[in-house]
Parts: sequence; structure tokens; C-alpha cells
Amino acid sequence: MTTEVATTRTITYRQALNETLRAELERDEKVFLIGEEIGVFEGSYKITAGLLEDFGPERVLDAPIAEEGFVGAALGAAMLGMRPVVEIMTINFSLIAIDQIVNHAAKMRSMFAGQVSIPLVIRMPGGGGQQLAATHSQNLEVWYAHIPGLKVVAPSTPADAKALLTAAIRDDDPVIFLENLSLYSAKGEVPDGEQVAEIGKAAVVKTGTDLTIVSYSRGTTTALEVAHQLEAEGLSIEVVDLRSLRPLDRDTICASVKKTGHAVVFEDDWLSYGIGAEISATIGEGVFDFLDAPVRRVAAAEVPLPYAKALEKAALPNAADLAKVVREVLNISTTANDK
Amino acid sequence: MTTEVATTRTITYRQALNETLRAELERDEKVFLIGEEIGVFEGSYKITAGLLEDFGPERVLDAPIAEEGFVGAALGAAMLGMRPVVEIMTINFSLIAIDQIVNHAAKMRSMFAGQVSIPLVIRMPGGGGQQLAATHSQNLEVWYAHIPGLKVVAPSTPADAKALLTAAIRDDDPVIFLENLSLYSAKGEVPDGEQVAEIGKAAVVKTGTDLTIVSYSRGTTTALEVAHQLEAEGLSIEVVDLRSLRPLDRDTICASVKKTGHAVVFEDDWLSYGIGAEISATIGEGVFDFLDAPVRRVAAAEVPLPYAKALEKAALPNAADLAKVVREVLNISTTANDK
Amino acid sequence: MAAKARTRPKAGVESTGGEPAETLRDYYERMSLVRAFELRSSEMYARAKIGGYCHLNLGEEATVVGLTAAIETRDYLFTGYRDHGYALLRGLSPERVMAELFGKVTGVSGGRGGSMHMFDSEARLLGGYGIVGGQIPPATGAALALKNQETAGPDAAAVMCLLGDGTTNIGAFHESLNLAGLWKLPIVYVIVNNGLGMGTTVEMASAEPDLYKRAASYRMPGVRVDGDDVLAVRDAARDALKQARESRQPVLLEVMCYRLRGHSVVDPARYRSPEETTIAQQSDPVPSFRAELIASGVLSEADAAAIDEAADVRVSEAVVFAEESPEPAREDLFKYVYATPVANAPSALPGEPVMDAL
Amino acid sequence: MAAKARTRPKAGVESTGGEPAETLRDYYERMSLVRAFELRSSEMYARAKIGGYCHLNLGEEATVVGLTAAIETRDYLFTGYRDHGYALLRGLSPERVMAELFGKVTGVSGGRGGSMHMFDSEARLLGGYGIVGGQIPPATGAALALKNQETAGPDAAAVMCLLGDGTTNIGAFHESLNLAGLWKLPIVYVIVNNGLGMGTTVEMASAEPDLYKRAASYRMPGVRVDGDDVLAVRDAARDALKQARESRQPVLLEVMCYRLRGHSVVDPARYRSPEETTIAQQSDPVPSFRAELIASGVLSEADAAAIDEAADVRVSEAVVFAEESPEPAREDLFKYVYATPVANAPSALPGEPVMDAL
Ligand SMILES: Cc1ncc(C[n+]2csc(CCOP(=O)(O)OP(=O)(O)O)c2C)c(N)n1
Ligand SMILES: Cc1ncc(C[n+]2csc(CCOP(=O)(O)OP(=O)(O)O)c2C)c(N)n1
Ligand SMILES: [Mg+2]
Ligand SMILES: [Mg+2]
Repeated sequence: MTTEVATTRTITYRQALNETLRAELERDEKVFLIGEEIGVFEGSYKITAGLLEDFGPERVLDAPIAEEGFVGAALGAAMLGMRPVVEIMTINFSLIAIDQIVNHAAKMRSMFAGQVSIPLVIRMPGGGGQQLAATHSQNLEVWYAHIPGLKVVAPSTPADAKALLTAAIRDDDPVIFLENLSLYSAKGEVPDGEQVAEIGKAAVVKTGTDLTIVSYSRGTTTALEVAHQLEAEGLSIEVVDLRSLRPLDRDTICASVKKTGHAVVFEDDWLSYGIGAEISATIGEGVFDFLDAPVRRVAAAEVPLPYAKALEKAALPNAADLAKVVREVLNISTTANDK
Repeated sequence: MTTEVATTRTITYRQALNETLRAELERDEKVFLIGEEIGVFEGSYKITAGLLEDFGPERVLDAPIAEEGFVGAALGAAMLGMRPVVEIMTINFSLIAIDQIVNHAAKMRSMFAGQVSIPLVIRMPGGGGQQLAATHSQNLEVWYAHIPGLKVVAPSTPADAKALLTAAIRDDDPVIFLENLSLYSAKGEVPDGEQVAEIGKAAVVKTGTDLTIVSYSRGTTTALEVAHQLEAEGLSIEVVDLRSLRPLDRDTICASVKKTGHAVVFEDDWLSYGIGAEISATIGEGVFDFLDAPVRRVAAAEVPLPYAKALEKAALPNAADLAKVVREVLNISTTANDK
Repeated sequence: MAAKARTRPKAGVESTGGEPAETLRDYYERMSLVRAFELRSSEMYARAKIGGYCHLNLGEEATVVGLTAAIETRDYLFTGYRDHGYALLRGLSPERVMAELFGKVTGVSGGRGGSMHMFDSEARLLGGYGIVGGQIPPATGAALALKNQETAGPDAAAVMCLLGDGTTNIGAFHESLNLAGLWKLPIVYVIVNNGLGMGTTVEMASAEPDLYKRAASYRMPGVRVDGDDVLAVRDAARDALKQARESRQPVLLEVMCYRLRGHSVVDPARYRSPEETTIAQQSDPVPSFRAELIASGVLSEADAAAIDEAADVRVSEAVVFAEESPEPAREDLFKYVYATPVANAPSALPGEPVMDAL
Repeated sequence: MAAKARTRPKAGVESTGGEPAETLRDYYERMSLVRAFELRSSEMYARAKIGGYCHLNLGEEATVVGLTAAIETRDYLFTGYRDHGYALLRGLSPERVMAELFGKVTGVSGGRGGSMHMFDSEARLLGGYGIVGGQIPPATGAALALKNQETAGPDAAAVMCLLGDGTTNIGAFHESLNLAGLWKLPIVYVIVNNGLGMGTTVEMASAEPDLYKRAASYRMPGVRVDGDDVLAVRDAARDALKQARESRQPVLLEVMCYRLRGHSVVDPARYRSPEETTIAQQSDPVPSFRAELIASGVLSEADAAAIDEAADVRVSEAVVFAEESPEPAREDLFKYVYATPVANAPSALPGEPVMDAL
């Protein structure tokens, strides 16, 4: 990460995104924003507030409801050297554009032997917990994380949102930039000035010696909360924030587990074939001999998410679930050691 | 599986599918087929050969190139009690229909509290190795396997193709029925008469004591080949054929590994966040104490698949790769035991 | 918006001429019910009784009444997420609709769908869909099933599929209308053109803003009607349905109306100019139909007030019912995932192990 | 097919009148080259020198020549998978095109794309796409970039986006044309209507089979032209491009032609009746243009034979080149995945461990 001498401000994740988009629009005239309701409406979640007014409709382009069309159009503009930053209102709607993202944006450079680059960013929030029901509450990031040719990042803090979005916009490859509905109003310290993260690197956001929690995006917030809470019980928990889902920083994950001997993955998505599966497999493969207990996954119940508050709550993983499993993993291992 | 006294015939996977479609069209007038080029053209891969002629255009309906439209239309017909069997020409094109499959077909029953059932089958082949290049060679089954509300099956033999397709058509839920380009001409013994597989169950297709290979679809063919070949070297390999990717039969997988202590997953898809990740995580979680070595995954190189034969070959996993890894896993464990 | 105002025929008193007073009264009762229900929904949302997204039919009442008056019991209705009024007038009780908004087990979708996902298989209201355009292919497929199950004729069933103006720009619209035109399906696609998709005007979204003209791409009749004129809407919809059921000629019907408030209850609609807001308010069909019926002697002031009062009472009862209804049981979380039971179906709650120890 | 034959104006000798003999000769040379190349491709496929899917321009040569004659060097061309002829006439050498078919590193896409994915950034041929309709949104976006990068005028660049008749039924067509019409983009969409999408006729696939009429949904001019008449195609395309570059008025141009053989080289086209095959053969533009030029004295029999012979030689050279070129190196497998290097990029071959031991 390129860092200047850091004066910081505490701002929301939303504001960090907004300021970064503004800074990049100012810096490079090839950058433009495109998406539904990002201009006149100022963004469904107000990420682009004020930008149409200041940069005009050529730089902040409202698109009709045509996700496949405008995502593909952004891709085409990128082929001609523009640097489009697309907002898809939520990840759920990206399914309509996914042919352009996966069959086209991800593959063109390889298929055409490097003759074209695709400097395209696709921003979109995922996440449940807002009573938006089954079709509007998904976390499908594992789908994108699976695809060669894409880079997929999922910042968990305002500071990372800034530094990773800057990096994504300056990157010459298609970057899927995953936000989360329940992070937009989260606050954090953000260094002033230009911040450019290195894509492809995870971060140890809290050190510890007993167990590693691996998470990303909103999940990292919960992981940190649980880690600090368990400290009161005398447990020393390390938290790895993935930040990049593709490429995946296996070394950082495994180095942590090598030290702690225990791991739990925490994610908002459905359990089977989720992000946690790859993390668990990676740990099993990478540091098998150092593992003192099975890697456990805390993830969402495998149902289309219901609207009703109580059911929604039951289906989504929370801090209590994570804390319980952390204790279980450590107990199991204690028992095992006792044998 | 419901089995009658079994006289069998050796037929291709293609023919097993064709005969099953014919039998179900005959049995239940609510069954109809819909897809591109399935009638006049007799199917891109000739799976539906002869059916238009015998059942007419109401039962075998050629659709325009509009995957989202006709898959969604099949879903709507299913809502009114029809039993559509959709052919999507290849899994690559399902990306255009995926909103209807994942946001709609998979969720409706839950979202509408059981007031509607979706007896819909979506057949489609995946697979590389035919020099069809990056956009026409994908194995995206892990995406579908991740989605609650879907059932996802991937038969590896003509007999399973028959019994699972029959089960899928008679099932009242949306079933993703995954075929594979390189299996269509594979031959196998198929019992005559009605065969209905139980969805959600894996099968131990070869028993062994030293190591378990877990695979599905085309991969199972290779797994069996390697298992038999290694027998000559005195290795006793068990092969688990998943058959169903959702639900996943964790018990069968883990029971096998509990016995053998070693596991390798073999799949045609890209490694990271693939099917193998879930299998490896499942084994780690389920039978950690019985594992003598890390679970290894043999999967495709993470690149958009190139057209050029040599590159394509280099990127796709084959029997030699699998055999090599099986030996590595067993050696490692031997070494470990020696310590 | 200006263009729309120009092209829209003005609803006038004369249009009610010849219609039985009872029918007119009935329609006003329906409009009043929808209005009362939506105002109360907005209030209940503000009180956090309702969550998620909540889109109202305020300003579209004449359209809702006209369209639902035109469809027969045997017909199937598919709609988008702006669906409360359609649910009510398709015959679902205000209690069950409000309970759905409250996320209660007594709701039309068992509390699992919420505002955007009203469904009743008996009433042949087949959803409530939140993905823009998501309802169009299934509605088309329902019409395909009808075509195969029934013969055309005055007694045949048809499908009505509602969609917004903004929704005409999505691929599913094009693919579906082509299938319907090609296969001659008994379906009427109704564009409820309220001038806006969130903050985007029709002119900002559609290269051809006369949306009914898009029917031509599918050799389908395209018709536009004033959505503030309940009788005109009903008659146009009936005529379209007749073509669908008798001749299997799909039709694209565009109904011109206004959205009285923001896109959803949380949207203050700041992007709208004061003039536009004034136009929308002036064309509000509820007070104008009310005034019309009073002017033409169908209702007295007292009658009208009594109707409004009754609607309010009805909605209050619905709120009480919703409030008192139980939430869905947590142990039923996995209840509706599959219709055909299946081995190894996932049933773990967050934090539970994925499998029992072997 | 019958309907199409009726509506198509017949190409006649008079249409070549007034055109310089040199131009006509040049066009014939181009047609002859495409014909020779495609026949050889088919042969090389049969000999297993070419793999995968392979779609030919046989029967479409007048369309290929006319369209590529109309676009300027500064314009961008996007096409579907039936792209050999366009690659050749966009100026890519037969050697590099044939090498691509052979999967050699000297191919236009380094052997990674194959038949469906011809690309040359310098020649501004931006692919070659195998997903039906996949090229339409990117082509539209290229036009968006041009609009922002240049001012309209006779020297401005434009985009030409080719698609098949069957492709007009997919959502991406609708979404893209709406964007182009709405944003006034410098793009010409060309429907190469060869009457069939695989085995499906236009009438079986499109509710409105007069495909150019679909332009109306986007307030865009829609034009139909005889695809067997090279000059008519060229002139219609030039005119459309002029509107695109000077007025930023996107245009939908439909070019009526025939597919001489099956959908791809492996398709025997059994679904085609003998009459249809006869029609297709009779309208084959290569012999008819040849005959026309001989009849009008532009070419002698000997000239024409020499041209055909030269084309054949040219293609033979290409085959030799392709044959002798090396395959891409296995160690370059991961070479083009990312433009900006990234930490932890996967580079394991099948069977290699996912990471080094820690
Ligand atoms: C595929 C998809 N894209 C975007 C959205 C977000 N969204 C919800 S409603 C809406 C506007 C729809 O406008 P219109 O069709 O005119 O219907 P109205 O809301 O006016 O009734 C948008 C963009 C969505 N739900 N689905
Ligand atoms: C999305 C998608 N669906 C289906 C296919 C399979 N497919 C390849 S070409 C083709 C027919 C296209 O016909 P048309 O647009 O008329 O082009 P032509 O082949 O006649 O040039 C089909 C269905 C595909 N490649 N992509
Ligand atoms: Mg609207
Ligand atoms: Mg065609």
C-alpha cells in the first residue's frame, strides 16, 4: 500500500466510496460512472450523491433498467480505453448482466491473446438482514470469485473501501468490487490523500495465538467483535480479513493457522460451496500438520431468505453463532489434547 | 432406486437420455420439451432425435434464441402444472437465463410459502476438451450447486442418466440436470424398464481401502480408469461418484474417507471455489480424526480455456494428473507413518 | 412528463355515462380501499411495523381498479413489486395482505415474501416479483400452458402480466413478447406507465417513449389508454383480454398514470420538480372520480364520506389482525424449500455442524 | 425462406453500371478470396487441422465484401462467430487467419480464440464472439466511447456491429439498441439475415420476421437491402455509417442473403428441403457476380479464372504458413489472464499443489 503521512478522518464506508469516486473522476478523465439511478437519483444507496451535479451526465451516466446492456456497454467502452466504473444496484441484479461479466469481460484478454485490456470496475452491494426477502438478499460473491480473468475484492472498512476502490479503478483488468448493504453506514478512520491497496493480499486485522477467524466484508466486522469479546474470556483470537477473494491470499491464511492451529470461517453466504469451503480446503491442504481441530464454517442457513424478521434472523449467521463455534473448536481441541 | 428384474442393454449416454425423454413424454402428457434446435434440428447434440416427429410441436417445442425468455416460460408453465424439460444448448448459455433459474425458479416455492411447486427440469451439458475455446467450455455446476431451492444432479453413466433423468422429471422441484459433452457417446449397461434414482445420494462405484477418489460426471470415468490402473500397482482405491451435487451426500463421502484415510477430489472445473473445495471442507469437517494426509484436489488450471489443442490439454486435468496426485497423497502418508 | 400529459386523453364526466350507478359506486369503493390501504401501509412502515422495500399504488388507483375489474376469476395475474392494490382487488382480504406486510404467518405468502411478493394460488394471483422484468417470462409461460390446456374461446382463461414503464427496457420484455407473438399466446401485457422508474423519466430511459408502439416488433396490437379513467382502463383491458382468449392474439396495453409519491415509501422524490408534483396531484384519480360521481349524482357527499370511512375501518381491522397474528415459527425455516422431499437436504442453522459425527 | 425471396429485390447487371471496372474487379477478387478461404477451411476441418466449431461465410460473400467495403479504417467492427471473411477483408492476412483456425501462435488471436474469435486491435476488428448476441452490448459501448472521445462529423469514427437474424430475438439486442437510440450513438447494427439460425427459419423465430422493422422500437431508421448485391450492400452500409458518424443516428440495417451450407461445417442441414437448397444455390453471389462482370465486359473468362486461381494460391500459402507455425507454448498458458500483475494469481497446473509448503 502506498501511504502518505497519514492524517485521518472518521467517515462512513459510503462516504469513503463517494470521495474516492470523486477523486478518481477528477484525476483521470477516462474514468466515468454508469449505472441505474446513480445521477438524478444520486444512487439507490446514495454512494454517488453530488457527482452528477459536479461532473455532468457524460461522466455520471444514468442507464435504463438494462443490466446486460449497460454492463456490456461499459465493457465496450473499456475496450476503447475508457475506465468505466459500473454500479449494479445490488448483486442480485448482476445475474442479468452475468453473461457480459463472465463470458465476456473475464475472458476477452485471454481469448484475444492480450490484444485488449478491460479496465472495468463493477461495484455492487450484497447482503441480507434488511428484510428484502429472497431475491434481494443474496451474497453471490463466490460465483465471481470462481472465475479466472476477474479480480474480486470485498473491503470490510472505510479505509479499505477507499484504497481498494482506487486500486480497482487504476487496474487494467475487470475488478468486481463487492460492497455490503449493512456496511454503508459503518464508520472508520480513513487516511487522507491517495491510498492504493495492493489487490490480492489479505490482512491480519487482529493478531492472536489460539484460533484464526477468516472472514471478509461485513463478516470481518463481526469477527473482530467476537474476537475482542472472547479476549475477556482469555482467548487470543487472530482475525484474517481476506479483502481479495480472487486472487486468494492463501499464504496469509495458512501462516495464521499454522500459528494458531485452529480456524473458523465466518461468512454471510449459504454454507455449501461458499467462500468458506475454499478457505477450509486451503487450510486443510496448506497446513494440515499444524491443525489441531477441524476447520469449522459459520454461514447462512441454506434457504431462500424469508422476509419475516424472525426467520431472517434465524437464517443469518451472527456474532453469537460465531462465538459458540469458536468455543466449540477450542474445546474440541482441548479434549483432543487431553487424550 | 426402484429396480425391476434387470435385463440390460449397452447403449450410449445420448441414447439413454433420448429413450428416457421418450418414455416420460409417453407416460405423462404434462411433460413437454422446450429448447433451441431440439425439434427440426433434432438437438445440437442429437439428444432429442426423432421426438418432434413422434410427439409433435406442442410436446417438443423449438424456441428462438432467447434463453431467459424460454427458460422463464418453462418455469411459468410449470407453475400451471405442466412438467417442462428444458434443454439449454450448453451450460455456458445458461448465464443468460440464470436470473430466471436462480432468482425465480429456485426461490418461488419458499417465497410464496409452498403455494406453488416448480416441476421443472433444466438439462444442459458442460465440459471442455473439444477446442471450443473460453466461452464454450465451462463447467459452472458449482454455481448451481450453491443455490438452495435447486436440486442439482450430474450422472456419470448411461444408467444413471436414465434413472436420474426419470427422477428429475417426476420431481416437483426445479432440477438442474448436468450432462457433459464428452460423455454423450460413452457407452454403458442400462437396465430396461422403469428406473428411478433417489436424488441426493452418492454412490460408491468402486470399493477400495487405501484412498478415496471423489468425483462426478465425466470425472468419475477418469477416476475409475485411474483406480483400476493403480490396482496393478497394488493400490486399493475407492471411488465415490457424487451423482447429486445438491443436496450433497456428505455421509457417503465421509464414510468412505473414514475407511481409507486418504482423499483426492477430481473435477473438470477450475480449482478455486470449485466443487472440490466443498468436498475437501466436508471431509475435513466430517472425518478430521481419520485423515492421514491432506485432501488434495485435481482440477483445471485457472485460465479461460484456450482454443489451441496443446494449451487446452495443459489446462484440463487428466488421468495422469490424478494418478500422480493419488501417489503423492499415499506417499506422503507412508512417510508420515514411517516417522 | 409533459409529453405524457399532452398525449393523454382527459378523463371526463361523460365517460361514466351509461354505466350502472352500482358499478360506479363499487369502483369508487375499491379505489377508496386501495387508497386507504396504501396510506396506512406508509404509516405502518414509518412505525417500523413493515420492513424491507415497500412500493405503493398511490395515484394508480383507477388503473388498479380498471384492470382488476377487467380480468375474470379464471384468468391469471402476474405483477411486479407494486402489488398491494392488485392483491386486494383480486379478492385477497386486507387482513392477509396487511399481515404479509407485517411478516406474519397469516400473510398471503406466509410472511415470507413481504410487500413485493403477494401470491395467492386460489385467487390466481401468481406473484408479486421484485426483480425488474422477472415476472414477464413466467407469465408468458403460464399463457403457453393455457394454450396447451384449453381451446380458445370466450370461456378460455388468459393471463394478464403487469409491468412498469422502466421495465420495457430490459431484455426479458423483448424475449417474452417475441415468444407470445410467435406462439400466439393468450396474454395481455400491461405497461403501467406512471412516468417514472425510480427517478428516471420514460424519456430518459426509452428511445421510443411511446411505449405501446413497441408492440409492433412482435406484430402485436399496441394500445394506449388514460390510466386515470377507470372505465377506459377496464374497457381497454377487457378488449385486450378478449383478443387473447378468443383469438390468442397477445396485446400490449399501455396505461398512462402518475405515481403520487416517491418510488418506495422511503423515497422523498426530490428529483421531481414542484410542477411535476403538482401535475401528479392534480391528476389524482381518487378525488377526481369521487367528485365526478358526486357531480353526476351517483353519490352524495355523505355517501362518499361513508365509503371512505368504511375503507378506513376495513384497513384498521386489517392492521389489528396483522398485529395480532403470530410470526412464522423458526422451526419452519426449511419448510418450503422443496416440494418433493430429498435425501440429505441441508437443515443446519448457522453455527451448527454440517453433519453429525460418523 | 419463400417470404424472403419475395421481398428481396433481384440483383441485376444494371446495378454495376457506373461503377469503375477496377472497383468491380477488386470486389470480385475479394469475394473469390473469401470463397476460396472458406472452402479450404471446410476441407482443413475435415482433415482435423481445425477443431471446435467452425462457421463459414459461404453464400454470404457479397454481404461480406459490401459491408467491409463500406467501413473506413478508423471504424470499429464487431462480429459474431461467422467471422472469417470479415477478418480477411478487414485486412488481416489469410496466413494469420488460417493460423488462428489451426490454433497456432501466429494466429490473429494467438491461437487462443479459434474460428469464432478473430481479433485484431490494429485493424480495429474487435472480435469475433461466440455467445449469441454477446457482441452487441460491447459494440454499443465502443460507440459510447467514440461519442465521448470525438465530435460528430464526416471524419468521425463509427462502429459496425454484425449479428444474425436469429440473434435479434435475444435480450441483449433489445437492451443495446435502446441504449444506442437513447444516447444517440454512432453505430450501425447489421443483421446478416441468411434466413436461418441453425435449423430455425426467421419465421419460426421472430414474431415480426421483417427484422428491420424492429428499429422502430428505438426510433431508429430500419433499412433492408439485398445481400447478394455487393454494391447495394456497400451503399446502404455507407449511408448508414454516414448517419452514425455525422448525426449520431444509429441505424439498423438488414442484409438479406443465404447460407449456402449447414450452420457449421459439421452440419449436413438435413432440415432443409431440396427446394430451399436450390434457391440458396441459385442465389449464390459468387458465380452470379462473376457472370455479371463477364457479361458486362469487366472481366474476361480468363481474368475471372486467374482471379479464382490467385485466390486459391493465396489460401494455399496461408495453409502452409499455418501448418508450419508453432503452437502456443505451454509455459505461456497463464500469460494473458491479467494485464495488471496481481499478487497470488493462480498458476497451478492440474495436479499441482495449490500452494507451496509453508
Ligand atoms: C433487474 C433489476 N434491476 C434494478 C432493480 C431496482 N429497481 C426496482 S424498481 C425499479 C424501477 C422500475 O420502474 P418501473 O418499471 O417504471 O416501475 P414502477 O416502479 O414505476 O412501478 C428499479 C430500477 C430491480 N429490482 N431489478
Ligand atoms: C446465447 C447463445 N445461445 C445459443 C447459442 C448456440 N448458437 C450458436 S449460433 C446459433 C444460431 C444463430 O443464428 P443467427 O443469429 O441467424 O446467425 P447465423 O448462424 O445464421 O450466422 C445458435 C443458436 C449460442 N452460441 N449462444
Ligand atoms: Mg414506472
Ligand atoms: Mg442466420
